[in-house]
Amino acid sequence: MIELIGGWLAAVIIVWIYSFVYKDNLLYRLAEHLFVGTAAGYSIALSLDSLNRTAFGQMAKGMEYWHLIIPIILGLTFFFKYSKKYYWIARYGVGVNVAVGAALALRTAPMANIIRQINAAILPLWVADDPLKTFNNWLMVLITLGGLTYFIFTFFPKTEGKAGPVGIVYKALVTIGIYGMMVGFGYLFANTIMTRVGFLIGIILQYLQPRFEATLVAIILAIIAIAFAVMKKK
Amino acid sequence: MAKEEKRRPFGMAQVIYTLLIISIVIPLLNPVGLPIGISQTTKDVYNYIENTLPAGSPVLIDLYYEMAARAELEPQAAAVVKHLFEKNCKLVFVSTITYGPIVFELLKSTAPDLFEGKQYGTDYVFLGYIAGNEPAVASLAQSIRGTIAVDNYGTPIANLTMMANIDKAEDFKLVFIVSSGTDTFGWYVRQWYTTHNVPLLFGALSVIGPSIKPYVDAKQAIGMLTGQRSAAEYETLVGRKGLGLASMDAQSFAHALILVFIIIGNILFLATRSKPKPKEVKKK
Amino acid sequence: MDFGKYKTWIALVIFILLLILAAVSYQWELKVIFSGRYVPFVLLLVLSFAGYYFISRATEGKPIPVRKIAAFDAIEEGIARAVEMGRTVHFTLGYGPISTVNAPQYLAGLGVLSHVAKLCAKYGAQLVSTLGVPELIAAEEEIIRDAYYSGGKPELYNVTYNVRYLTDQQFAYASAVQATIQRENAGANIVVGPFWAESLIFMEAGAAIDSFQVAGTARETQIPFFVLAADYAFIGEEIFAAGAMASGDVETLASIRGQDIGKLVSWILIVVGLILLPIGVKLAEYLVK
Amino acid sequence: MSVVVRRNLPQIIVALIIVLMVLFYFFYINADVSKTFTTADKALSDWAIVITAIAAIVGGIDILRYHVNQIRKREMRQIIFSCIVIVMEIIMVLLACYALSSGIAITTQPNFAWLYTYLYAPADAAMYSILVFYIASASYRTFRARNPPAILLLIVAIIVMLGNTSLGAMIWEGFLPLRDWIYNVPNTAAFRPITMGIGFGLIMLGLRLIVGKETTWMGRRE
Repeated sequence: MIELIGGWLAAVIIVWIYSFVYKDNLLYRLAEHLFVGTAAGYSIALSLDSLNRTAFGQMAKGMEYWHLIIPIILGLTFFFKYSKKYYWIARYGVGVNVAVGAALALRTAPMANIIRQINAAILPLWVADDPLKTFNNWLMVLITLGGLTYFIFTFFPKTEGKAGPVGIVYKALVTIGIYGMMVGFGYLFANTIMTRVGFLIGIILQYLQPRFEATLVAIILAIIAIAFAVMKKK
Repeated sequence: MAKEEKRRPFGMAQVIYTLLIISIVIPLLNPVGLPIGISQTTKDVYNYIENTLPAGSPVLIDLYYEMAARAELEPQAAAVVKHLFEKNCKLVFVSTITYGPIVFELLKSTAPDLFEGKQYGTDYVFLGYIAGNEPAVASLAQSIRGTIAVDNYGTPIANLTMMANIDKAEDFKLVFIVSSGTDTFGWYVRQWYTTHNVPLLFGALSVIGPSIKPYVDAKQAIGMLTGQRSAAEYETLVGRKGLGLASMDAQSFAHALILVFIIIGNILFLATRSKPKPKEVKKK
Repeated sequence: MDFGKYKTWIALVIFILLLILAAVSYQWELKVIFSGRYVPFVLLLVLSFAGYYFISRATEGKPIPVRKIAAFDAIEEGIARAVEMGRTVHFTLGYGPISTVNAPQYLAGLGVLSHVAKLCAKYGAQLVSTLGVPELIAAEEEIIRDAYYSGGKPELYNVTYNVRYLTDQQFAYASAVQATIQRENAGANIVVGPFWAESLIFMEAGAAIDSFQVAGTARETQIPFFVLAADYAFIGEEIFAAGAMASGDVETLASIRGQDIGKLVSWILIVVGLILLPIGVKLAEYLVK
Repeated sequence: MSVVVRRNLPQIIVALIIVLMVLFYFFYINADVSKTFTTADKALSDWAIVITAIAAIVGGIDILRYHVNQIRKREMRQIIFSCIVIVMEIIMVLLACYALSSGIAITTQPNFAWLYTYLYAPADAAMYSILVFYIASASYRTFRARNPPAILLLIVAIIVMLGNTSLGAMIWEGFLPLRDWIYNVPNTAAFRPITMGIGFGLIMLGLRLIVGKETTWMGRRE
């Protein structure tokens, strides 16, 4: 019985949210605000869940975890952001959080994001018995160097008017970089369609099809709400 | 200021939306079963798990996708979990985003056959949601017991039999990141591969695949599954018909419709662009 | 405060000392630094010092040149065209809380807005700037007022017309912007900032009334839509350089210059690696020593 | 309170933490020094886990405050919707607290699970999938091959769309291997500079935090 009501609720909510694309209407606003309220409550609930299992759970295990009192206090400093006089106290909590996140990323980025990528870009430009491999390697090297050149903003040779040899090579590399990126973004565009259509298919298969009667009822109500919104607009 | 209200006729966009919905619902109601090939990138992942990954090895799986992304990522997760369970690997599920517990329960309810004959606590565990983003991933890498006290259901980690010799990154043979975001992959590349040298497997949305391909090409991950297409291919390889395969026909019809729209739209555009626009000249 | 001059020298001394420490530790296997982390450590040092040098030099007011950015230069063409046809100019930098990781993209949007506002004053165009970021309302009003007053067009400045805060909810914001673009019949539509699914709604609204569109975001997944829908599109990090150049934010330009050093170093390392490879020297192995 | 405690001290703490954690990562020196480094490093990451959780709770309270203000503005229709948001949020939090007090995991509390399975999950799924409708209409009215780069983008997109689905397989079986080639060679090289750019951005952000030039995290009020 509970599943039936739930199935109906799910199908109705989905149809009313989709009705927005046809026309912004009251039922869409209802569904949207139900979503915003539940989402906010859910994120608080899961934060409590995480706190319970990381901070309080660990401290219950023994003295060596009692240093976790400090982040709890730092976290509570966030509440000072509401006060006119003591808003700056929140900066201590935010600061520690920002610093730890930044440090973890900044210390490993040189190897993970830069050196490993440089190594992967160094490819043999002549592979004896494999012309396709040679062509692929040339293409990868040129597009990578072109892209890097394109994203350098404050160092650039004179390109207007009589551009010297450096200017010509720079312009060639930047053009290769642009067109190389267009291939990447073309792939990204096609895959965006795959993902977004996949979302719609998933919803139809998992929520709307099993509760077809609920979907129909919701569609009828949505049409009424849209008609009401269109008339109210005139 | 030009006064005539140039409003697009109400129906145009809405007609297109309705055509899109129809192009998806029809093949879903009666699937045609169009053929799909298996791409090499998916085969590489299958071969790694089949041949290189030792049987019974511990694998961490981070479920980091929101509910909308279930269509693309749940079938991937289900197909790979089936393959890992066939090699009776020890699966440690975790989630560094709040949706994790929802999508884990939904995975178990939509694919119960995967977990048949598998015992919670000895074959798989679910550590639940851990806040913190990259710091959470870094802490887990150093020590699971040092980060959380109990799993998602309140059982102390020490009481979970399979977790006896699983605690830090080095104890895992593979980390499977199923994420609808982009940053998650960067976190694991920096905090698990760069720092602890643990092999990574990416499970990404189609839209995210291209931008994290450089990590895979630089051998910082053993491979990647990209969206519903890879899910359908992997389902074929492990012989489990799931949402991936069921969606392929509808994907083809929808793609055909959008391709037609793009081509017609651009033909009209080229036609209008070649002759000067009379409307422009008159208005000035 | 002349202490500033010494700061760079002190930084240089620290930088060199750490380099020597790394070299000594590497040479005599002193294990001061983790094995396999020497080159990242040196790279981090080089980039930090370069960035610090440029940031501290930035405050001395030496202008930092920025290469030609096609989409940025196209904005003037768009505004001139809109004024010629007697139509307004629309700008938006997106919606959402500012205190997230996307803050730099909102600030880049503000920079481009200052450029748009100055051009609107120059050509006498009516600017409508919509936004969904409550914290930036005051900043936008100030930028547009300064532009119109210093451009000698105070009569065109009307705060309720020029700056419109709509809502910080994604789709409500999107449909409000769509209505504004069509109602104001915007001749030029400039969209720069962090965008998600709603960006397509702006592009459709602009395309429907043949407005000249320039769009940019650093969020990769939206860039293909902008390239296909807009007349000119910024690509990824270009919005940061354009925004900083337009608003004269020298410190951001200095840190962009620091990043450029990193890209130059990578560029050179790749080319050196390519040259050494055929003669049997694998640079890649040295980099992970 | 003096400006030191309001502005400078937080910035100094941020700079100190970043420099220390970089030191913990790169310096080994000897076994037990390295041991203390890793324990201190782990402690700081655990702190961030706790602080982020509390920050999310404050975020939830911000939404409550926003909608309470909306009600105070007396605009009839908005009052109903804001009440809905407040009521739903409080229900979820009360269920969570009830589960915590009765010692069971929050996500397994039956009513809480029902609400997220049949209300939160479908609504979130629908909200995130609305974009497909705009892509469809934009494909017809807005996506144009306006300039040479856009032409190349569109040609590659069409090839990949064919390769991604059975359409390609029906026309010419070479589409899939061609799609794989585009994926492995030009696409990888195209996104490599962007991946590296992320790395340089992270380093410069860290540097600006250390020298105190990055202040958006401090909030705007002075």
